[in-house]
Amino acid sequence: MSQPFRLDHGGRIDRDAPLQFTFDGRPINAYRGDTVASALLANGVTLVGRSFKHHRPRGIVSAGAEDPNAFVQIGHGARTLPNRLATVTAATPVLKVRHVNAWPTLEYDVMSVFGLAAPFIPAGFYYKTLMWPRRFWPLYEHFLRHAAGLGHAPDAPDPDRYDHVHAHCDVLVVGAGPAGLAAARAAAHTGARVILVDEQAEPGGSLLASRERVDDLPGPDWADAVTAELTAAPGVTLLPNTTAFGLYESNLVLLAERLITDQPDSAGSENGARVWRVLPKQIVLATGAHERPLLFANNDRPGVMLAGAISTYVRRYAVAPGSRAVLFTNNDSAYRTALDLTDAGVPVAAIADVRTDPDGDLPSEARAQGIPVHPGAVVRHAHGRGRVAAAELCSLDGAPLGAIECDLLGISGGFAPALHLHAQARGPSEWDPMLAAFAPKPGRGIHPAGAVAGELELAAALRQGTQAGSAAAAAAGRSNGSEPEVPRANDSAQAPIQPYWLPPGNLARAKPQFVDLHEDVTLDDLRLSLREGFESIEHVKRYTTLGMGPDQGKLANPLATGVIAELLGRDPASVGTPRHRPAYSPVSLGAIAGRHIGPLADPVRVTPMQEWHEAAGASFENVGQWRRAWYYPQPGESMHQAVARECLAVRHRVGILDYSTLGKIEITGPDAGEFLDRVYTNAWKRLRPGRCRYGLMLGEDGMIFDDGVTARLDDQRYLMFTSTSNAAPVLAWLEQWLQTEWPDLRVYLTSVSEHWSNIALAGPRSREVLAAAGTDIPLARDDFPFMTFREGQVAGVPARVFRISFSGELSYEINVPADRARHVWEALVDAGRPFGITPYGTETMHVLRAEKGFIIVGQETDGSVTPDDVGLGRLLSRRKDFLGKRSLSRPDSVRPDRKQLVGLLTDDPAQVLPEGGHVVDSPGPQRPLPMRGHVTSSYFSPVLGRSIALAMITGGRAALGERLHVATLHDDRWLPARSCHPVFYDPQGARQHV
Amino acid sequence: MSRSIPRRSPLGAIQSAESPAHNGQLAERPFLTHLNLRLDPADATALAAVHRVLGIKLPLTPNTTTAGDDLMAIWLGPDEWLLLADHHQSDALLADLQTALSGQFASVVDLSAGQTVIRLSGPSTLDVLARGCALDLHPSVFQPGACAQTLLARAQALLIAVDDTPTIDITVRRSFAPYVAAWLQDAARHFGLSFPESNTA
Amino acid sequence: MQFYSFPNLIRRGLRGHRDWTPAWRKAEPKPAYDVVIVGAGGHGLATAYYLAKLHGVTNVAVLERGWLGGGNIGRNTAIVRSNYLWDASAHIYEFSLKLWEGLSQELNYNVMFSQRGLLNIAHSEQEVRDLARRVGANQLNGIDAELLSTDEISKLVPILNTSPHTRYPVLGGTLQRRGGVARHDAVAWGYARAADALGVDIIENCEVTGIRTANGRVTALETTRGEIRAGTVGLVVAGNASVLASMAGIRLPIQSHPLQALVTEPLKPVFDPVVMSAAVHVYIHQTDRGELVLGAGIDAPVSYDLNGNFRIIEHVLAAVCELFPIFSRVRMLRQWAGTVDVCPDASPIISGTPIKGLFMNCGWGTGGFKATPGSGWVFAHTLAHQEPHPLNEPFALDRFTTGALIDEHGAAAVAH
Amino acid sequence: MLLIPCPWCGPREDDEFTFAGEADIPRPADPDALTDEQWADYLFMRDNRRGRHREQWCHTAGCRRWFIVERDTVTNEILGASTYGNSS
Repeated sequence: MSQPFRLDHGGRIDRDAPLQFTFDGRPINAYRGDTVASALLANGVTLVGRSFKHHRPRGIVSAGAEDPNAFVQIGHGARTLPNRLATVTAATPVLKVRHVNAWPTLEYDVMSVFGLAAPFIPAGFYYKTLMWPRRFWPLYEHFLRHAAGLGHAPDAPDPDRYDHVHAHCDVLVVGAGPAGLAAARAAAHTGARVILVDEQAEPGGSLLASRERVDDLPGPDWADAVTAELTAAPGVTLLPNTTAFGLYESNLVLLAERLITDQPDSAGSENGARVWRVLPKQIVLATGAHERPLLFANNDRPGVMLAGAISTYVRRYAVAPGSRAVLFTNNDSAYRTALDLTDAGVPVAAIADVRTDPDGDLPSEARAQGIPVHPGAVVRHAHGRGRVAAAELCSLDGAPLGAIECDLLGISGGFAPALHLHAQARGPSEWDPMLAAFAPKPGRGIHPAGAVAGELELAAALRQGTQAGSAAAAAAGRSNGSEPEVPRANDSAQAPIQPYWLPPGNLARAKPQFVDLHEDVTLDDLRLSLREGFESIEHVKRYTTLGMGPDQGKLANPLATGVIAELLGRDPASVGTPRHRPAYSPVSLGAIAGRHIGPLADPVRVTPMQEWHEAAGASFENVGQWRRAWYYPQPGESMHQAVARECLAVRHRVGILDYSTLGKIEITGPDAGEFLDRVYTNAWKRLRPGRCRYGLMLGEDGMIFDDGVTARLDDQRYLMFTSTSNAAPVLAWLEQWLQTEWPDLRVYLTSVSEHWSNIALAGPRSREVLAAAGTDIPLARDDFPFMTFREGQVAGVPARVFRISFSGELSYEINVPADRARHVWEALVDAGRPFGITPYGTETMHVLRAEKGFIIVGQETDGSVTPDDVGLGRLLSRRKDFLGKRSLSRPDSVRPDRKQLVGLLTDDPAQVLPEGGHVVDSPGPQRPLPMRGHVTSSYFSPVLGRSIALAMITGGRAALGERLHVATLHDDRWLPARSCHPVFYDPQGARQHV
Repeated sequence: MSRSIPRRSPLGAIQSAESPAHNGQLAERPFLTHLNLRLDPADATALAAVHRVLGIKLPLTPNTTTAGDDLMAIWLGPDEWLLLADHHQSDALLADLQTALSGQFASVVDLSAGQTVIRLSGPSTLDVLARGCALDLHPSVFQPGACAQTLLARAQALLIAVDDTPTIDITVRRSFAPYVAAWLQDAARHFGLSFPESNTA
Repeated sequence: MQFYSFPNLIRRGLRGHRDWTPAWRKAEPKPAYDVVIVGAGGHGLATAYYLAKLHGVTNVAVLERGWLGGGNIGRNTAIVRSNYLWDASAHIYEFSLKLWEGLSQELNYNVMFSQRGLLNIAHSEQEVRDLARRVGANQLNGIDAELLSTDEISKLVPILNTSPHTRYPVLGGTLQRRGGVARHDAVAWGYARAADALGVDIIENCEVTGIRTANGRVTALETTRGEIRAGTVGLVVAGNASVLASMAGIRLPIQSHPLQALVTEPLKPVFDPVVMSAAVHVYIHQTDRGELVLGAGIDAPVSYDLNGNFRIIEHVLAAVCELFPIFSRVRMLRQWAGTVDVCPDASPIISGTPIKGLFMNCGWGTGGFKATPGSGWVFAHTLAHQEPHPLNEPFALDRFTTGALIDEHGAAAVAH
Repeated sequence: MLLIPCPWCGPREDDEFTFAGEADIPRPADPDALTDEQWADYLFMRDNRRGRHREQWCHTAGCRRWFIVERDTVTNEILGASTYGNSS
C-alpha cells in the first residue's frame, strides 16, 4: 500500500526493510526506523485520538516524549500497553495499535457531545454541582468515572519479566544530542567510565534532522561517527531507547530502557523494559529543550504541529506531515522548518512572525527562497474540523490578513529547557529573559549543557558540551591533561525571540485556545481559575488539572507560566512553574518492580527439615519470611481433626516439632550476666552454668517486647532464645544498648540462629524416644532436671539439649548443627515410631501452650501490655534497674482497671469463641457498647474435651468467675462465658517435671 | 564419630567422601568451616594468639581479607572477623582458637552449619551481580582480596573478590540460600549460566 | 458567598463564566484577632469554619506560610475510613466520617466524597486475628465493619490475586462499606470558602516566625507580615508541629518523616474499593479521573525533605504487581512525598499546652486527611471553650507522661 | 535514597542501615529519681529539628556497628559521621 506522504529520498529509515502494522485495524506501511507516529503521518493518518475531557479530535503534535495527544493503546489482552505515545514507539511488524478514549470509532465519537457542552463544564465545574440530591452522587460519579480514564488496563496477568541493573560511572551524560555527544566524547577522552543515555532509538538528537554541518560532515553523519567512536571506546556504555526518568538525592539517576523486539508473541513494541539504577559521580545534563506551542483559536486541530517536529519528520523520517504549510513563530527556528519543507517540495504558503523585523540569517534565507513572510503577524484562528484547512492571519493590532489554506500549521513559541531532571533534584534554575523560560544553573555534581542550558545554537552547544564533559570527568577525578578538541559547526546566528503569551487585544477572547492539550485546559479555564482566586501556580494546576496528564505538561507548563504572568500582570519568574516530579516519562510498575515478583518477591526462609515436612504432607503458614509447618493432615483429615490428633499425641505419647526458626544469640564475655540483668526484667548473674531461665524483655515504655528462655552455657557464655519474628529486632536492640549506651560492658553478641536447628521432642514418652535415638547424655529426671541443659551427642551428632517446655509436657529442645539436623530429625522419628511419635506443627504448638496459659508475644500482647497485665509481675526484679522499669510506675501502668490476662470458658463446651471477639458485661443493641476486652487466643482443647480461650479483660484478675458475653463477628450473636485462671491444664506444672 | 553423619548443605549438596567444590561458574561451595571471631584489635596478646593458631594476621583494614593456604580471615567489623577454611574441621580449629584465647575477652563461635558460600565466576560475574547488588564491583574498585557485606537482592550477603576472572564468593545465611540461589539463577539465565543439575535449590 | 449549583453553572456559563468571584478573599492581616489559627490546611480551615459556624467566633484569622492547602491536604492519598481499633480513635474518626457524609452539602462545595468501600486484606494468621479484633471492636462501637473470606474478597475485587500460591496469599480481610475517598484539594477549598463567607480572614504568604507569651499566656504571633495579637492560638501545622511548638519552648513527642505516594496514568475503571494491605504497605484506589493512586511507606529517617524516594516506590510496586498482576504494564506517572508528624502511639495530639491560650492539633501521622472534619469540629470546641471536647479528651499531650497512650500501631501498621 | 557514610565500610545505600532517631539522648542514670514528666521527656520528647540533626544509624547489613550521622533534615545533605567514642 502506498505511503502518500513519504518523501522519495532522504531520512534515516531503512527503505530496504519495509514492514506493516495496523492502526484501528487498518494496515499501515512503514520502514524500519519509523516511529508509529512517523508511519501514521506517512500513510496520511492525522487523527490519532480524542482529548481527555472534551473528546475533541487530536493529531500528532511533536516527534518526541512531550506529545500531549498521540496516546494509543498497543496490542490486546495480557500484553496490551495502554496510553503509549505513538511518537516514541518504534514501528515494528505485528504491532496492533488502537486509539484511546473514543467510542464507537475515532471518527464518530459519541462522547464528543462533551465538546458541545464545553461552555458549561469549565475547569472545576464538578466542585460546583452534582451535589443534589445527595443520594444521586454515586450515579453522577459512576458516569464521571466511565467518561474519564484513557486506555484500558491489561485483562490478564503480565507474562513478561523485567530486568534491573545497578550501574556506576564517573560521568553520566543524559541526552545524546550535540551537547551530550560532545560531552560524552570529552569525558571518555580522559579514560573516565561514561554512560550515555538517550530516549530515542539512535543517538544524535537534533543533529539527526539538522541542516548544519559539524566538523565538515553533515550533522547526522557526524553523530554517527561519534557514536561509533563511543561504542568502540572502553569504559563507555551507550544506552539508546533509554529514558532518564528520575534524578533523586545522592544524584541517583533512574533509567528506563525499552527493549525492542519483533517476537511474534509480543503484542507491543515494548515487551520488556530494563530499569537502570545509576549512581554516577558527576552528571552532564544535555536533555535539550521543548518547543513551546502558541495560543490561537482551535490551536488543537490535527495538523497543528510544532515546527521542530515538522523538520524532524521531514529530514529524519522522510515524511511530509502535510501538503501545504503555514508557519507561525516568534523566533528563528521555524524558518529552518520552512527551508526543510521547501527542500522536501512541500509549499510553505506563509510564515507569520510575531516579530516586526525578523532579520536573522534564516529569515533572510527563507525570503530568498521566495517564502512569504508576514512580520508582526499572528495566526488568530485555525479553520477546519477533523484537520486544519486554513490559518487565519492578522496583524498584531488585530487587522485581518486573511485566511491561508493549508493542511499543516507549524508553530514555534520558542524553546523551554527540559529541566525536569534537574528540578526533580531541586537543582536551582532562574528565569532567562532571552529565552523567555526557566533555565537551570549548575547544581551539586550536575553540569547542564546545550539547549537545556539555554544554548540553542549548535556551535555553542558543542562547545558547552565538550567543556561540561571535561569538567565532569575532572570533578570525578579523571583527567589526562589534554584538552579535547571542540567540534566546529557552521550554524547561523539567531535573532532574539519575542515572547508571545497572550494573543493581543480581543484575539485573546477567541475560543477555544488550549494551553494544555491533553487536559483540555483552555485560556478561559486559566482566567476562571485566577478570577476565583486560584493564583498560585500550584493552585492553578490543581484547580484546572493543568499539566496533570500522562504528558506531565511538558508543553503546557512552560506556556502556562507566561500566560498566567501576563494575565496577572506579573513577572513570569515570580509565577514559577509547577513542581517537577519523577517520572519524566511514565514507567511501568512492572519495570520498577523488576524481578522482585513471583517466587522472588521476598525471600522464603525454610529450615533444614523443609523437604521432610513437604513429604509428610504438611500444610504451611507464613511467619514473617519463614515458611513453617502448620499441621500435618493425614488423608481425609480436616485441619481440626489433624490438630486434635497431634495435640493428643503430645499429651499422651510424644510429638516432634521443628522449632528451628527461634532466634538464638550467644552472649559472651565477663559482663554477660550484668548485661542480661539490664535487658531482662529478672535476675541473671546468679544463674548457675547449665541452667535455663525464662526472661521477659521490655521496651523502655515498660511494654513487653520479647520473651524466651536463656541458658547459661558456661561462666562467661549465655545462649538466648528469642521469638521467631523478633530474632533480628532483638539482636539489633541488644547491640544498640551495648554499643551506644554501655560500651564499657565487655560483652560480644553473635547470632547463631542459623547454625543451630532446634527440634522439640515433647510428651510423656519423649525421654524414651531420645534414649532410643542414642545419646550420651544421662536422661534420668535427677540427672537432667527441668530448666537445665546438657551438651552431648544425639544420634551421633553434637547437640545442646534443653529441658524446657512450651507445651507443659516433659520436653527436650534438641539443638544440633543445621547441616545434620535432618539426620537427627529422622533418627528421632525412627526411634519414636514404637512410641507413636507424631510430628506436630505450629497450630498444635499454639493449642498446647494456650492450655498452659503461656502467652505468645504479639498475640496476647500488642505493644500496650505490661508483664503484670499478663500475670508475670513476679518476674519484675525489685532489686535492680532494667530497661522499661521506670515506665511501670507511671499512673497509667498502675491503673487498677488495666486489661489483664484471664481464661474464658464458654457455657457451651463445644462453642469455640472467635479470636478477636469482644467481651462485654451485658449484651445489648446500643452502640457504642462498653467493652471489657477481647479474646486473644481461642481453641478447642482435645485433652480437655472443650473449648478454651485466653482474653485480655479490664480488671479481669480480681473478678475471676464473672459472667461475660463475647460478640460473634459474622452474626449478631452473644456467646456466654465465665472468666477463669488462664492455666487450663496441669495447673501445678507437674507434667513437665517428670 | 560425628564425621560419619552425612551433612546437607542448604542448596541440596550432600557431603561425599571427597566433597570437592564444584568448579562450575555458578556453584555452591558447601561444608566449609565458618568461624565468627570477636576480639579487641587493640589487644596485642589476643591478636598474637590468633596469629599463632592461624598462621595469618587478621585484616585490620575494613573490607579486606588476609589469606593463608586453605584459610581466609575476612573483616566483618572493627572487632569482628569471619574465618573461612577450605576444609570441614571446624571443631579442631574452634578448639585451638578457644584454647589460645582462653582467659581473654574474646569470642569464637562456630557458624559452619549456618552459612554457605556460592561461587560465581566467569566474564559475566559482575553483570549478574549488578542485577541485585548496589555496590560498585568494577575491578578498579573491588579487587581480589576485597570483601564487602551488603545486600544482594533482598538478602544480606558477604561478597569476597577471589580472583580477576572475575570470581566472587557470596556467603549467605542458610535459610536465605535457596532464595539467593534462585535469584542468581534468574539473573544469570540471560548470560547462559545456571547451577549444576545436582546443585539446584 | 456565591451559591454553587447546576442552574448557576449554566447561567454563568451563558455569560462566559465572567462573574464568578474569588472563592475566598485575599485578606490583609488585622492587628488583633480573638483567635488565630496557624496553618491553612484542611484541619486549620475546618477549625476556623466550625469556630465561626458553631461557636459564633468570627474574629478569626487563619495564617498560612505559603499557599492555602499546600501541605498534607494537598499531598495525601485521600482515603477516608473510621475502622480504628481503640475506642478513643474509633469515636473521633467515626464522628468525622459522619460529617464527611454530608460535607458537600454543608459547605456547598462538592468534595466528591465517594463511599466506594475500603478493604483491608490479611496475609498471615496473625493478621487475620488482628483484623478480626478490629472488626469486633468496630461493630460494638457502631462502626460498619465486615469480616470477609478470601472468596468474598475475590468477588469484590476480581483483579486481586487471591491464589494461595502467591508470596502474599490473601487469607481474609475486612470491609468498611462506608469508607472511601474524597477529592482532597476540594476539602481545603470548600472549608476556606465557607469559613471566609462567615467572616474568617484567610491570610496566605504569612509565615509565623515567633510566638509571644507573657505570664504563661500566649499574647501574639510574630509573622512575616507583622505582629498579630491574639489570646487564643491554635497551631495546626502538620509537617511543622515541632518547629512551631519550639517557638513557644515546647517539646513534642513527634518525629517527622516523608510519606511517599504515586499516581499512574489514567485508565478506564477497573476496580471500585480502596484496597489496603498492612503487611506489604500498599494502599491503592482508582480516582474518578482513572488514575491509580498508591500510598507507599514512610521513609525511616526523620526528614522534612519532599523529594521522592525511589526505593520505597520500588518495594511497594513489587508488592502491587504481586497483588494486582494486571497492573504490571500500567505506568507510574508521578511520585511525591508529604511530611507526616508521627507520635509514638500513632495517635494525634489535640490538646492544650503548658502555655495558656496556646493549643495544638498535630501528630496525625498518616491518618490526618480522613479526620479533617471531626478534627476541625473538636478543635474549634477546644479553642472556643478553652477545654477539650469529650472526643479529644483522650488525645491530650499529658498522656505521654501518664502512659495512657492510644497505640494504634497494630491497627495502623501501614501508613495511610 | 541516602548514601550513608559508614565510618568503617564507607558510603553505602540507606537500605543497608537501620535508623534509630536522635542521638545524644542518654539513658538517665537513676530512672527512679525522675518525675513522670522527666521520664516522659527522655522517653518521648524529641527536638525533631529542621536542619542540622544528630542521629543514630546502624550498618545492619554490613559491619553491624552503631554510629552517629549529622544530616540536614531539610536537604538530606549528610554533614558528617562519627563513631561512638571518637570522631572519624
